[in-house]
Amino acid sequence: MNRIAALGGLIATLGFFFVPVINLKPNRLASGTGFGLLELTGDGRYFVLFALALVPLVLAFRDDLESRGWLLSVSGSALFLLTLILPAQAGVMLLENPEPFLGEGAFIRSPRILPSGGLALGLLGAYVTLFAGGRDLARAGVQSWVRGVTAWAAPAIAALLLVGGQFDVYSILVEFYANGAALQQKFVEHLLFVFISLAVGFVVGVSLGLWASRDERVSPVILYAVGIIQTIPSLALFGVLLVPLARLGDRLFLETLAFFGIAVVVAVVIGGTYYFLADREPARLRFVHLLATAVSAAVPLVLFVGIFVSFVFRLANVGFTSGNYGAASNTVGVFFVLTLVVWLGGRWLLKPDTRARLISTWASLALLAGTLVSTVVLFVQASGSSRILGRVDSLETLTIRDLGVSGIGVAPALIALTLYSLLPLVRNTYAGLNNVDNAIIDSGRGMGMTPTQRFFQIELPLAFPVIMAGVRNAGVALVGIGTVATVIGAGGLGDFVIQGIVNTSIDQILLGAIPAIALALVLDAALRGIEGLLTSPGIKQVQN
Amino acid sequence: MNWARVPGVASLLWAGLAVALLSLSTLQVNVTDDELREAVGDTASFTPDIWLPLLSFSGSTVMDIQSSNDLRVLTFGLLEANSNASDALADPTGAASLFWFAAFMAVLEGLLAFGFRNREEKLVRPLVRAAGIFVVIWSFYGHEPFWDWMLRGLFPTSPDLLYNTNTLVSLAGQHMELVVVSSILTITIGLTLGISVTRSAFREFLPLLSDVVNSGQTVPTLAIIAIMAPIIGFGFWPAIVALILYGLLPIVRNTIVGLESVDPSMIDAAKGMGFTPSQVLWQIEIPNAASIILAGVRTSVVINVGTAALGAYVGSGGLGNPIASGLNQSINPWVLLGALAAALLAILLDYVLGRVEYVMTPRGLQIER
Amino acid sequence: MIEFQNVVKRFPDGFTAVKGLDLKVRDGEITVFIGPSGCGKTTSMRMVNRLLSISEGKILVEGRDNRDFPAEELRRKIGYAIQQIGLFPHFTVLDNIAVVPRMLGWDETRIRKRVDELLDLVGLDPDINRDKYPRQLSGGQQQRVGVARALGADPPIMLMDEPFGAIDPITREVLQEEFLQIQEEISKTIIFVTHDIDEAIKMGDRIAILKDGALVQYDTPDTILAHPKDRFVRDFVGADRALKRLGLIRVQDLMDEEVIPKVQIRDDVDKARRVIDEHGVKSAFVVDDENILKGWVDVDGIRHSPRSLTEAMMEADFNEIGVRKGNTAREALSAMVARGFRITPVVDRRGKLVGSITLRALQDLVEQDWGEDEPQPEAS
Amino acid sequence: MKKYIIALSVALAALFGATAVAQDAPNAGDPIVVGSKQFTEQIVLGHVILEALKDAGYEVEDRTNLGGTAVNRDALEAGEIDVYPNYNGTAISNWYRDIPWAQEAIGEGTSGDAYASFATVASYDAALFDLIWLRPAPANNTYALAVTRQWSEENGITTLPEFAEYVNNGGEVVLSTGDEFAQRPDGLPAFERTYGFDLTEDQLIIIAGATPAQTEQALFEGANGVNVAMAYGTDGALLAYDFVVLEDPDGAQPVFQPTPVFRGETIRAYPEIAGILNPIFATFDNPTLQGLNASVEVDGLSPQLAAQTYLIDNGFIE
Repeated sequence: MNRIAALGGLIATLGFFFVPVINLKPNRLASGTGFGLLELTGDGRYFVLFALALVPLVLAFRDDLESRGWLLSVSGSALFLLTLILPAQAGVMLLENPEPFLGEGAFIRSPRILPSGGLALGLLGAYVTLFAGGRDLARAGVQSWVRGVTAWAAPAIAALLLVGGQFDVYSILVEFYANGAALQQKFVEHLLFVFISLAVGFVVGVSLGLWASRDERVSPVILYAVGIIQTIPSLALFGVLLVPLARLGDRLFLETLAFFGIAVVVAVVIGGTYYFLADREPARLRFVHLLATAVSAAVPLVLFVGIFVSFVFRLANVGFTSGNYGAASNTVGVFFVLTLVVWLGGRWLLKPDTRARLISTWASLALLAGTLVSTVVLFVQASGSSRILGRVDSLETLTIRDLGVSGIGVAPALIALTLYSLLPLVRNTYAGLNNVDNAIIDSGRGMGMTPTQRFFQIELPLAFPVIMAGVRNAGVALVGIGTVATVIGAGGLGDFVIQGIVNTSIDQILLGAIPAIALALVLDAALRGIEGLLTSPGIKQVQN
Repeated sequence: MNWARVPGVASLLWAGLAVALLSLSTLQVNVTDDELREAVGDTASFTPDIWLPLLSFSGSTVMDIQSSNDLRVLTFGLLEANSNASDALADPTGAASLFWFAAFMAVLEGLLAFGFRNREEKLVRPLVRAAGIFVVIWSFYGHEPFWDWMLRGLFPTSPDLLYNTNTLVSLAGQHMELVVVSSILTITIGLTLGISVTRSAFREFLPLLSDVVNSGQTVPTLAIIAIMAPIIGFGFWPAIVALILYGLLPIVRNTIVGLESVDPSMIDAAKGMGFTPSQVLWQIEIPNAASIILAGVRTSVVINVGTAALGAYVGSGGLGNPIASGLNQSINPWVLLGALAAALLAILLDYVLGRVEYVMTPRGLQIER
Repeated sequence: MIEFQNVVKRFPDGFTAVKGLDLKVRDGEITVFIGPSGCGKTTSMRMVNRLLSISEGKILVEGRDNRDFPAEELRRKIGYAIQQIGLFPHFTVLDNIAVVPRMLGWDETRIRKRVDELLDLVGLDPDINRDKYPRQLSGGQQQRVGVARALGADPPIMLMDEPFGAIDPITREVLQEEFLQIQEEISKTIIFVTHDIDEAIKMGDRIAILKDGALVQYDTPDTILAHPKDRFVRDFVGADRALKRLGLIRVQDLMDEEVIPKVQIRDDVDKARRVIDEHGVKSAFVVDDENILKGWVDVDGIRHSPRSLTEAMMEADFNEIGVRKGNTAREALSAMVARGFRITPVVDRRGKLVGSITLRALQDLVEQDWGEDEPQPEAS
Repeated sequence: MKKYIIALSVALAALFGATAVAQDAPNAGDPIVVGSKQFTEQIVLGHVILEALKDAGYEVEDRTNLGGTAVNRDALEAGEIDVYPNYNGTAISNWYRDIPWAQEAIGEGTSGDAYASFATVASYDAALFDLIWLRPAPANNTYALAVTRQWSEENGITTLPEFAEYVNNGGEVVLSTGDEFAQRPDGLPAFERTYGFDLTEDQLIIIAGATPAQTEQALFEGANGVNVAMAYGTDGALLAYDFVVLEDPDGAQPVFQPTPVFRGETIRAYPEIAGILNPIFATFDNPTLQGLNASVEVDGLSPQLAAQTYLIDNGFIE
């Protein structure tokens, strides 16, 4: 007996029985009246759903694995699709003449159909059933790709129907059609600040992790520090960053530049004395000295990187969202995608050190160059926009705020997100590099590999999967935290969520939430894919 | 390198804190916040006394009838306590002052460091230290003149410093209430799920569960809270539900991982010796998985502190309130006040739980830090 | 040619692992470093390719101080195989073996040729194994690949740190045999670290016994077994070293080529009796015109049929009764014990009688060991 | 085979890039960038400005829904945007709050007096930040008390004085409000001071951090006997729920009149803009704005569409 299937059927059935499937709202704001599957008027086809919900419960008791698996997959898919389709049809009928269903004095203006709990439970039940079916098929030894197809058939069809406008009656889509353009802009924004901060975080985190794994004296310090950062609530971190950044924003660029110079000098001096004294100092003092060097060097570095990155973000944001530079930004996109496709595709399809492989490598390099060039072009164009340095007339009056750094806005978001991305990256890099078998490194040395060769040919490839796992965690987390960044005016998908709360409009909330979820899932999948392609099969076997 | 292990250092630190508090008490500061001035007069000294109700009443839940004056009353009561604290120092029999507390801790740590060096310290010292630090920091939440003074230093020109609708300590109280309630529920649910799917009877549900829980992680926190709000209604409960949903992952995952990582041969041996399944679970598996499970609990609670801050947007109160309204009305002092308090609370809880985790891990499995 | 000149290794924590090591490693020989754990054998070896720095003294490689070479360059021309094999799991077998050649910038075709011949050498079918990953191979195969990798760029010198340590006894035997054969062909200068005395005796052309970072004895296995320098060495090589030594000595070293009690198959019985008498043995070997061993004749046989030798002799195949030059004394001894002879014929491949080996000779050998032992009690 | 595909794609990309780069000469003539805050009315007003200017042949760029007050203000000062709709009340209570001399200079009642407050912020902004306030709309999007039409007709109450009288005569009142409005001195207390009534604690239902949308919903659903709700003067929901907003004749609340605020440079570069926008904003009284907001908040039109239709219906654009 397959109890998972039974569970799935149970969820769906109970959902249909006790929870309203759709909710008829007299207008966008007012909360409407819910309709259980039973209350839906019209012909008996809604009972088909009940039947379908009960099917897995029955199938669960069959014994033959394979046939059970197939039946479950089929019924699950059917349940999935019908749970979406039938209520939509019911909704259409309700909307034709809503008055009788709404209470007295209901203010009816462009009423809507809000998909409700029952529908969600139905889908959940369908998912569980599909899961159970897939598991049976797996145990019956059906190839993985066949299972993949069966599992994804229903969602694919649903997607087609969605595009075909089958579900347009659902309020979330009504909302989408109303705000599509705005959504697109916010989405790009979100994508941008997640990517940029992930990229910066990657560089910083990996190098920190590297340092930690190289010097066991600093490793506790570094790991503890990033750990602390992680515990700080996102909202709080935004708040804490607000004040210093606001102050920084007021500074003149030239002042800051001067300070930067001084800080660099100081760092150089401290570092210099470190190397000058290196042998004469006692070990512990030397360690403290080393840390001091790192910190003093970090100050100007962070300052500079912070300003630079937020300026780049501003350029990118103008370039990608303003539409005036559509062609150029599209070029960047196309080049980028092509680079990935050619490079990964080459690695994946072509045998190593064959001619084709070589060509694909060169091609991807060329494309990469193309990406960079077109990006530069885009930025040059964007920097012409009044939104970059609009007010500035002379270098003297140029403030840091003009460069995009201020307490409110995207700068704190970028910094906070970067900080949050550190823990998984540092931790995984550290773990990954530390877990490389010493014997392997030793034989590497024994064969006369230089430290660089050892790092790039042995340690990095072996630690790669672990590091990538870190990148994935960080990425998914950032997409989530990114939605909070709206409260400090960083924009992104969070805007819809917050406004949705303010207007008590659940559609608007979902309009922000669903793309965010989708983005997180896609990002995760994409990174998994890259990880899979770039990991040597020699170490993949043991992973799973 | 690890100073925490050097005997006596802790007690020295405590002594230092005591001295600091003593000198603090001599400092007279101008009170700028209006309500505060009403309460304590133009100048106040903060002789922080111990202020320890863990949870205040949840001051602001939807549709719960409550006067705005209550808050004031609470505030006054609190502030009176502060203002009297200076007398308390003059006459040691008065309200327990943090100064005496720190001094006491210094002595206690000293005793533990030298007296108990080898006995029981793994159990006693971490807890004592954690408790002590918690009391000190928590007490500072109650001392508005302190925050007033600090914010005044940072924002000399700003007319409003302290959050005007609620006291910091009651906000922190609401916050703790959210965290505690949700954490208790989360832990119960998470452990039950985690344990049951690792029993042979329900093992087939394990992949399903981990699949669901993992994908749950991709839903943005803010989104969960926001979606819950219109469904459940604004206030305390949507936040709680969101907190539970979001805090579940680390606990379930770590419970599963922890239990799975217990050496099967050990379980086998136990069965061989005639343990009943429940004995195997409670005497073999749980103790050996304890450290991992507790790590999960710790993570989950800390996440909850962060998520609870977002509760402000659905009217569940907490330290997110000053941040949110500060951002709305662009009053930076409020933002900073809430942010610092929230961050402090998170770090504090993380530390305390860390010690608890360390203590509750069976001696044999403890890794020296 | 590797030469240790008063080499000292001091570790940061003050522990001195090697205290003034002095020895020459001969070209084309396997020199075994052996000793109880912590005796500094591995340390000494790892200083040769400067995986460890030398505190005092110097190590000459090919006549030059090994610190004159850049460390990497030095290591690239010294093969290196270790107990934990240390194959790169993310490289294919080919890539693993090709590591050093690639670093030396060989062109791919040459590398592939080299890899294939190496795989053949270590007894792995190139076409099957070239593109496998280490984790797809058995322990023995992995170790073979390890050796092949060490030989990758055909280095004149090889360092092997218990290369067969982690493998089950039977496979180890096989690998040892194979490696000895390989060494026959390639005759590298090899430093071979082990803690197993039998392996040392089997593999080593010379054995260096170390104790507490100092060289106790450095000599051929035979001499070490014959003349252990002191109680430590004696205990270390074990009580049965006499037998071990018999296993080490070849028949050719003991056999007597002049005095052979033999009779032509055409001679008469009296000749046989006379031969037996004058050699003071119980039996004589019977050979034909090409001096091929046909069998033997003894006094009883003569007494039974005093007429013709052919009737008196015992015919036998030379393989049954004779031993070869190449056999060990140990085998000769067991042959005698098996047939109750005091003397055993030594024959060559075609059965030609080339000499004889007597129980007395073995006795003398053993006695002489003891004899030389008694006088020196706890020396050094 | 594969290598051909690759080569092809490379060529394609290169071609594409070339064309794109060729087309995109650096932007001819900076567009007028329109920002706005993140709530419905602001976004709608932003789109009104956008549509109007676009129709008048300007190159415009949409940055509505940019961020909170501070974000827009920073963006405007930094020249990142050229214009956004602002409220005089906001400027006084948020922007000049941090400037001590301004607190001295701006007299007590100013914020409640439409003209005085406008004059103050307009002159200060022009002088200090070179920001030009156009003519304000008559609408006033301030804190207000809303009641159901039914209730107001039964008790004949349409203004706050009447409401005060009703309260003082011991009328049945349950006010649903957010804590901020209830406790800010310029919130509910200001009403009570000005019109001389006092709501006891059990006449209040305080929802922490509640927005008007929420309190209005509470009133609409009549939960806990709520019959008065905190509201903003121009909320769309007021129309949707058919509520009556009690008038505030004595200006107890700061006046929040929506007004386009431009960067000086922009308005000097295109002075005729004022002539285009002033008449439009002149038509925005509370009901009109309520209608506009409602069409977005209640009917779910896109702000852009709402603005466009309004302008077309009133013949400002074709």
